[in-house]
Amino acid sequence: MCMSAIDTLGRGNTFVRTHPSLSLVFLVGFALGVDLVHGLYTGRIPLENVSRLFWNGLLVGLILGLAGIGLSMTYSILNFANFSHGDLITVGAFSGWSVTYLLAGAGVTEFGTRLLIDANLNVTVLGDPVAVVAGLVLASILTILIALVVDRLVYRPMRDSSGISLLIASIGVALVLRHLVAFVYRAHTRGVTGSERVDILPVLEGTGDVSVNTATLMIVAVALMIGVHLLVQRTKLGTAMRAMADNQDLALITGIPTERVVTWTWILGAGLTGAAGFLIVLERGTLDFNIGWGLLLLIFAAVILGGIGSIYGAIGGGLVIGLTQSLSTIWIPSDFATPAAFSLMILVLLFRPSGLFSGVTTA
Amino acid sequence: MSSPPTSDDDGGSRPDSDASSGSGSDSDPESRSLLPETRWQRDVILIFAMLFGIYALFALIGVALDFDTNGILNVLREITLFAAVYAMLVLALNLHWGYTGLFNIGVAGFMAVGVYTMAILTASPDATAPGFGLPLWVGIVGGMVMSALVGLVAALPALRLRADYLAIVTLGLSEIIRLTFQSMQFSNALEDTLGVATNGGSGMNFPGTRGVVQYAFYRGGDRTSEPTVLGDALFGLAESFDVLPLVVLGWGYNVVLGIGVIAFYVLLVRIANSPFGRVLKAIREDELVADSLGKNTNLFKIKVFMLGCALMGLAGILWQGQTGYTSPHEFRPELTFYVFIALIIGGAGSNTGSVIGGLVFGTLLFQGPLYVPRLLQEGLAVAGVELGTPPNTFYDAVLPLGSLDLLPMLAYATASTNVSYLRFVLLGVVLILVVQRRPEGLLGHRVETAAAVDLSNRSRSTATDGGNPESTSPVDEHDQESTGGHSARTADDGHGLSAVRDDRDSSATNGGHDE
Amino acid sequence: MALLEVSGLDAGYGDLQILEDVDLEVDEDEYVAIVGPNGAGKSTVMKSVFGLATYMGGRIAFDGEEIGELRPEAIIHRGLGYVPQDDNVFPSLSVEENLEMGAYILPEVPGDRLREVYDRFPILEARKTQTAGNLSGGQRQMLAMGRALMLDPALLMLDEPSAGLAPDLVEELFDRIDAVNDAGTAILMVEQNASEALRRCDRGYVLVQGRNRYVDTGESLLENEQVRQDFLGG
Amino acid sequence: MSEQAAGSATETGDRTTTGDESTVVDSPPPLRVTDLEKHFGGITAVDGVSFDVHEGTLTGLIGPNGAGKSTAFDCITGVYTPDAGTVEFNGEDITGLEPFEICNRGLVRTFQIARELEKMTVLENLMLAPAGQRGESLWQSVTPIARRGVAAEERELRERVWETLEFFEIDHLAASYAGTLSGGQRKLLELSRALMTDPDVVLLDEPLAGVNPSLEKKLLERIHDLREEGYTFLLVEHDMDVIMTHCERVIVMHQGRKLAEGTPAEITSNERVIDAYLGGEV
Repeated sequence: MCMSAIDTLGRGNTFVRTHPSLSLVFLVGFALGVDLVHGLYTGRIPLENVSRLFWNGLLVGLILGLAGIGLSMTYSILNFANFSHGDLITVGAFSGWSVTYLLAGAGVTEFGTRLLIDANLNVTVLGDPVAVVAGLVLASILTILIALVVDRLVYRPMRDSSGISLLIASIGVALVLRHLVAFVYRAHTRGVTGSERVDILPVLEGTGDVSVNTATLMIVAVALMIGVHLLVQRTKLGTAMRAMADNQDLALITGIPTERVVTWTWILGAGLTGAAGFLIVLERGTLDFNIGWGLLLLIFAAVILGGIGSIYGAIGGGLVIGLTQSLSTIWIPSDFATPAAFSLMILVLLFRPSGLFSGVTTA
Repeated sequence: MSSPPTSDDDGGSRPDSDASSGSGSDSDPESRSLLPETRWQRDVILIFAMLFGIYALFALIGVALDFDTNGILNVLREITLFAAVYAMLVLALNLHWGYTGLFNIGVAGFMAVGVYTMAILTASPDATAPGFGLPLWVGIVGGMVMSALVGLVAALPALRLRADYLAIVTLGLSEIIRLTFQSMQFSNALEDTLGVATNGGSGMNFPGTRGVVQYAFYRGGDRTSEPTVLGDALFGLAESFDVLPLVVLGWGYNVVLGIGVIAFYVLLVRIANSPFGRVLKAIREDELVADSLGKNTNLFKIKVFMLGCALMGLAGILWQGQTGYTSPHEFRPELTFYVFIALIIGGAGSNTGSVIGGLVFGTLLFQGPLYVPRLLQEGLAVAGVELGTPPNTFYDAVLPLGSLDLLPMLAYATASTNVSYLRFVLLGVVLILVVQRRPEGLLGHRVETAAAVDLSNRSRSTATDGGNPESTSPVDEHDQESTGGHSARTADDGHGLSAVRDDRDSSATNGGHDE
Repeated sequence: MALLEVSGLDAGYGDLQILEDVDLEVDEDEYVAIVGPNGAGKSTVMKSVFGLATYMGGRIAFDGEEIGELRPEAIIHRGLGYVPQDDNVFPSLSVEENLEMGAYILPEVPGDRLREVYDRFPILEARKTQTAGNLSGGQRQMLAMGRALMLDPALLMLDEPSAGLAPDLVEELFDRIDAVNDAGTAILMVEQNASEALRRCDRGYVLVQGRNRYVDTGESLLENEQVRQDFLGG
Repeated sequence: MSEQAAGSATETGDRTTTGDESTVVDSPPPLRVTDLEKHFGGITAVDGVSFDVHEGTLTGLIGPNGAGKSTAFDCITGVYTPDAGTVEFNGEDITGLEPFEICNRGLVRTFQIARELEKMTVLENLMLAPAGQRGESLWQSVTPIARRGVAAEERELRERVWETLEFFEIDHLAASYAGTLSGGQRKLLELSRALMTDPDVVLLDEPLAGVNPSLEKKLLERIHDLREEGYTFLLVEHDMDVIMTHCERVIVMHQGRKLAEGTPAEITSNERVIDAYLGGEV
């Protein structure tokens, strides 16, 4: 089985080298770039539009990247595509914002409506910094707890199963998580941070409207990414994770306690995912129980683009997907922004399955 | 060793009675004449037994809920619809995943292509979302062809992708398809170029396959006009039982669906029991081996992908054709997962298992939970307890738990939308448990030999030519099988349907199974 | 009492039995080689010790304690190092990180051990920041050995260390193994390069078709005409 | 080729290669490998290997682990495309063809680690192999009238399959899943399945690994029987005994190159070979 996978990959690679389609893809990208520059130069494409789209794409990309790190880690260390990853985002978003609402609206509205994020509070970072920070932290912690429970109940008994069995089980987990959230919080879409974004940062005026919420998202996302980078590159645990992604069997006979590393993988991955869920709401302002599921395929796209197993790949892939989705609307109808991102993912899987940035593949 | 449920293929020498190769049974063929002859016959009996068991259960539910005849018939009509649609979809997916090992999770997308193509071809040119106004059969064929063509596009990556990557590619493709049909911009573009439209997220109306039934029952296919002879007879008969014409019409459509299921089943059993199906299984087991034995595996995979997608398109057409309205929301990826759950429950690799999986899923798991709230209400009412209006929020339902008052939570849990959430939780749990505990599903453990004839039944004349003492081979074979069968049985105790176990007991060809 | 005692070992993979009634002992500081024709089951002996093959019977004891049920990290902790034949480095980790992983169970990376390993294999220190995937075959073998030495094991098991190496590298590698042994680590080596291994070891086992055929000092095995026959066939 | 597959039930029995005696001396050998090279990254697995396999012979390919035998096999059978060199089969250049194309020309292989089709019965495994079966066409398998022809062909194949199973004495396992067979039985299954493709040349990759002595004897007897019938075998094997006692010609590979070629006697007395095996410098 493994042999044939390697064979297929091997043949796939030779195919890439000889096949002209890949060059065509790059050619198209190049042509679009030239067209963009030309459009900007002649004024056919307004600079303002492009910078707004770029900014948007960057934000979405950061979120996708942040959420993608966790998916990439579990994909390479536990060897399966986790289809419940999107719903971990949902869990993070709901649990975190419950906490924020409990703190932010204390004494203003009823406990129950705050717990279920139904109170109409215009939470902003400047207005309720403590509540936001506490929500962010709790979003991570609660998501970690859920992920560990799921691992204990579902994935650990199946450690020796094939990646496909685990994938199918994760579809079941996705259904359970999402609809439990729906059961508790109901299905309606709620405005969470209010419609107005008042806190425009004065420093950044003129470069487009940057709300404090947006700025927070960027700062936290980048900080978390740097944190993960340090953890994975500089600590023994991080090294062990990379070692396991490289070669599970060798890790075992080298004396790395693999089960413990798996637990830490969930903790790290789910923590980031929960935080990403919280931050997405900060940026979007709205929340419903499909929020994570709707992002799942885009996150897969990001992870695949970057090369499964590489956290930098996930970040880079997230940015590419975010920007593709956003900037593609310069040329194609906005309805096709997401299909364009998916198409890019499919093309990468076809012609460069190890990812654009050639991360470590694990099969 | 299920053989096609038609008798023409293996002439008179049908040797399919599995037991025949075992000792004893040959000596006394008369004694078995009352029992089902072959595995496929037993399978058909099994399917119908389950169907009627489920009918009985739902009829009881209807009685418990004080439904009248029309109400009960309508409940049964509805569950039949879901059972049939899922059975067809699962059979098609079984061809991809169960037989060939192609991990396609884009089922919903391929269905959408079929349905929308059919809708565009057949919708009236004057409708809100205008179509070409072509005849029904053109729409059906066109829809299947288009699904197959999109399947071809998806098959090309299937040639060399790892299973998990293929899953993501097909899911991505299915989402691209759904988002395209959801796009108003796409609809407008269609209208500008071809003069047809899909109406984006609002969906579109089209004549639908239910028209077939209306034509059979009413002159000119119009419900306001005179019934046909058939319609007249059936409506008359129904009236004597106080059954409404509308219900008769609904059951008429179920007949169409039933024919669909039978056609799918026959087709797929024939594929399964053929050299073609043998190559598919070999590809699933080890593609390099199939390749090294001279099979052009890529060609087989392309054919299978196209055929399976065409069938998914057809199943979609028959499903949405029941209402004559379709919208992109019907084709969310969840739909694909439902089909997968049904397939895994039934047992990937078994066509009979696929039908049973579709049946169990569509009725018990998908429709069944929706009756729970009303049953609960009825039950509590009998006990003299009033459930009351459900609390508005989960919080309001939890609070009374502190004072040990379970009723508000019950009421909340059984409020209609909440029941549907809990149903999905249940589906998820079932999926996880099946994958963990019984990955082969109900029937996936069976040995279903891929051959057009019974392989164990070699003709005696050539056996002597072979220079082997005639008697040794069958005896050896029997010994081997009985031990194999025994170990499989012990490993399996306590699982599955008793009918399945009976089946295995009498089956001589069991070489053990895979856990 | 021997450091490693294997007695009556039956093992294989799945239902395929490879080893039959294999006995083996390694004393402290001893240098033992297992040689034999391809497919004789040499590597399976080592894999059985770490539970990587299917155990079918017999006893494996290290330092007087049965280790059959222990998890690999516990076995390693008791002083048994293992260098598998292929894929024995983490390709995306740097050389130093690879070595650090060898001491994962210790709270701190033992600096003195790292120093010792670098002294023993200077090439590793020279390349310590490079990723292991870029090393040559010989360097990988040294890295894998270095990693196994990070816990200062009482016994180091090497599975075909010379496989695929150029002849001049083989010589160098064997010299280093000698040095490790001289420093007080017992060696158990599976080797296809029988003449080199038997020339250097204290004692050799010849394994043919999953059974012990001969046990003797390396020198006498090397001179045994029967052994040559076994390798080249009757 | 394809029509033959459906052919007579006694195919394996009376099959002889055409013109075994009358072959013109300079006609190409069934299998000719010339300057074959295969690299993986920086590693050269096969480094310019050339050899011929002559008609009706049992030729052994030996060498220490890592000598490149299996890679050479994979290059010949189309699993890998060689980086340089050619493979000719019956005079035709088959370099770089897909495995199925090579098989359909009459060159079939077995695998070192038996790759039985686990969840298919032994019967199915064998029924799969014959080339060009009518029923491999989708429409013939499903349309009523054409299906009769398919069934008829299946009945004929079934006889051939049973005979093959009897020949290898695994007919008692016919209805078992291949995955439940023991290691040795899997080897027999692989060989019998390969023969069902009706090949001219059979490449056996370590057919005796993990096979117990009595089964090994049986397998070798079968191979000899088949060779008598005109099949040509190329055999990768590490059991020197087997190679030396059973092969007419032996090719020795070492570190990706051909080290020696000759009769078993020549090979046993070749110092370079002895050194290669015992690990000395070559």
